[in-house]
Amino acid sequence: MNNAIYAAVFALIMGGLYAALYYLNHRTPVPKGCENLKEECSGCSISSCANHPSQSKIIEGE
Amino acid sequence: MNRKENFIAGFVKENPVFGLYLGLCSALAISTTLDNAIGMGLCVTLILTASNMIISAIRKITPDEIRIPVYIVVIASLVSAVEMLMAAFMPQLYANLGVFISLIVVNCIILGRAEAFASKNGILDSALDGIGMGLGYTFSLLLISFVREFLATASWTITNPFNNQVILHVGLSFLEPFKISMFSTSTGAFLTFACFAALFAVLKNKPAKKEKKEAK
Amino acid sequence: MKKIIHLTVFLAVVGALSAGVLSYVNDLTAPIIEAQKLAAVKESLEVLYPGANFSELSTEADETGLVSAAYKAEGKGYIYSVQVVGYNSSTPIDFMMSIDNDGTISGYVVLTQQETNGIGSRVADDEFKNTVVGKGINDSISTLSGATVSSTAVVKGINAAKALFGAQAGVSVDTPSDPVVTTPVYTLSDDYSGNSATVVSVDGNTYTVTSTGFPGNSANEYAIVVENGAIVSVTNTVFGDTAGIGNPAVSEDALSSYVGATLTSEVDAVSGSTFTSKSVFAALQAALKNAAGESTDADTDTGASTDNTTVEGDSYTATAFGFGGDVTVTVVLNGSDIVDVKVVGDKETSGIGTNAIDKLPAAIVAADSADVDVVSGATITSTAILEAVQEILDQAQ
Amino acid sequence: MAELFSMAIAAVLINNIILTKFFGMCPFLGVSKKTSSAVGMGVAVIFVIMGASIITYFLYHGVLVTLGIEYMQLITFILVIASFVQFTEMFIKKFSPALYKSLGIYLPLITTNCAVLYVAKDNITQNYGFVEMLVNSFSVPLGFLLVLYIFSCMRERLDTADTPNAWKGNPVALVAAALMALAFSGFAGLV
Repeated sequence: MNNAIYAAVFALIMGGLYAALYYLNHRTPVPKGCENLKEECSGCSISSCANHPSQSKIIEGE
Repeated sequence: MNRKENFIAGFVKENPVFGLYLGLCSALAISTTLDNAIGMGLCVTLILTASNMIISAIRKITPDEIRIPVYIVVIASLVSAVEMLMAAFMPQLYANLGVFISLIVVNCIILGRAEAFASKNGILDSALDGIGMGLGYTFSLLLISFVREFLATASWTITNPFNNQVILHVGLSFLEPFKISMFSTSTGAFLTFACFAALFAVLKNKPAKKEKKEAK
Repeated sequence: MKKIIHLTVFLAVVGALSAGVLSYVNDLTAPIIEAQKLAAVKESLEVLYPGANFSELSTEADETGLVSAAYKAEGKGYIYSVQVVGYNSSTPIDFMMSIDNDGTISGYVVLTQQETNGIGSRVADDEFKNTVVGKGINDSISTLSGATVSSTAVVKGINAAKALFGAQAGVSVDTPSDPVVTTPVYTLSDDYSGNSATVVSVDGNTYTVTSTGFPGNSANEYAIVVENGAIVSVTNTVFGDTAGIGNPAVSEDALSSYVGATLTSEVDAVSGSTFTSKSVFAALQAALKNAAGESTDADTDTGASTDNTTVEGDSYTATAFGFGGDVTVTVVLNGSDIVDVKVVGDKETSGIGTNAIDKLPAAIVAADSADVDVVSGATITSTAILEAVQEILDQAQ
Repeated sequence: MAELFSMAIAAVLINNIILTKFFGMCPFLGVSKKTSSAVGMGVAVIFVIMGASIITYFLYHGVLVTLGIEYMQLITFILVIASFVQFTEMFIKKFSPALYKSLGIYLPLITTNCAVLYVAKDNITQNYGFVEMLVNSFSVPLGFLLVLYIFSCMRERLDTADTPNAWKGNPVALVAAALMALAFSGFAGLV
């Protein structure tokens, strides 16, 4: 049953890495001149995209 | 919003495929036959319902900042599990749908519903939303494949995915010489889809429209 | 900082939980999936080891990538499914072979192949199978002369399976050198009647000779200079064989290697272009014989030196009704081998039926049967010709 | 060499990822309204597919196979793709604002672009060697860029065309896509 333990540990690392990167990325400020990029995105209906209007409030909630 | 309205919205008004253009990859690729459409549709419904329920259940403990990553992990595990179960119990369907099963992970509908609905509503509502949206998706797949399978083969066939027995076969043999095999290719998929999209656009804006333009 | 740890740990835990669930589902479904995979190939496996218990093995140790699946037959041996690309690059040759636990190749079955009919397709015939089955894993397997490309590919596949067997059964296997190509020895005194060599003209000691290479292709023409019963020079003046395949056999290098050859000399064929090489030999032979004052075999047989095609064998004639009238077909048979087909049908529509008269004979010779595609647009004449040929073949048997 | 070349041609023209396999339909319809955004998206996709494919290739053969946990393939791949996108976005935000300005907006969308996951999986299922994997991971998104670009050019023209109301926008664009798929099917005998 080592198998399951390997899998769990591996997923633990991958998941942790992703969460850390995701958070760090969203804390990194957007460079100058790019603040309005999101408004420029005429976009599609994919609401999970970070450019979608419904996503704008996530990080400010700190 | 009452539950019934919510449930029905998935079919026409908020139809994920024709109205919102979500989940198109699989909708176009596997809508060649009714069998594939049913299999894929039910698969998506199952995963959507389950993911909606899980995400709704953990919505209070999920840190807001990493909502999306959590959803992705949950959905990916659900899809992997369903993939393995399908390979074991419905091998023929699994072989037909192939890589599209794994690609349900990135199906915009599932992540979209998790984000837009399940993260804000209770488990029961989320489950109903999942079933409604899933059936709406299935319904769209069925529409496309109904047209495509008939135009390409002049018949409709439905088989039982568990044992490969043909349940229903409707063939109009006198139309056999006139079948258009192009409709089983990607051109046919785009064309059929375009017609339905136009038709749904008409239905959606019905009250606002004076002049009705039936899509062919 | 605390925040980031909290977030990271949360997602890590979600990931680990998912992994746990997946591993459980995997344990549950893996045996079923395995059984299903086996059921799909069981029929083919049963052919090699009837009634054995099979399990699938990994092909990870196969470095060549040719072995697509490996199975163990409990207590009996191993089965390997191999795909190699032979002459036909779009459809690989798909075969299965079994190696007993003691290291003897006990079975060889070709499942699918689309190699050239009668040439590369021989790798699926018993002739080749018999040279494979019964060999130990350290014995080398010879390729088929005349079907070098296809059989070399198959032998490579067999060697890959042998190497994998070595790894899986824990037996040491000699790394086989590349397939042994048994180059057949040709001498200029051999019988090349199939190539229909004809001396077209003689100018001093320069002989212009035509001979066909690959069956169905048009004839090659050579200018050959003979002095004192030996070849002084050979040049290819007209090339009618398959471009890209036959060419090496008539390259300057290849042709210059025949300088000095006499009627008893051994000559080397260019591998991969055996058919064209043989047409060279036939031409050389004809020129040498002519120089020695003999006429070629063929000439004495038909007694018509003006006749462009000279053949050895029995000639049959049959008629069938075409589009405009009778079509007369003359077939020359050498055993069951169709050596030559001639069609006379002057009542057929020019440009339509005549199309079939022009094209079909070569196709029939190449296929060695009347089972060839009709010439589209000239179906009636084609059918008539094929009917006549079939009648002759039936008679001759 | 010739084999790799014909493999690339096949991936770009014959088995085009959008027109024959339908992967990446969301950005195909969503980001094709302007030529500039189509090119930006296409380039971002090439970059992400290359990067993610290389990482997943090594993780699969190095870790998953070694540990015997191939069933973790899907979850690993999606996490790698998502992490890679996050990392890239963070990196170019910090070090190359200019690049961020042109590509940044397309990166988040790529996480849910099935083309990326498909290529990563395809490299494994086709049993590609390292070089073949690189060629495949470059030529597939190149085909994506090509078709996205052509399609965006068509859509810019379609915008000014007089289309019946019901067909305005996506429906007529899909008809254009159908014709494009038909045209591309002519490449079928090329390799």
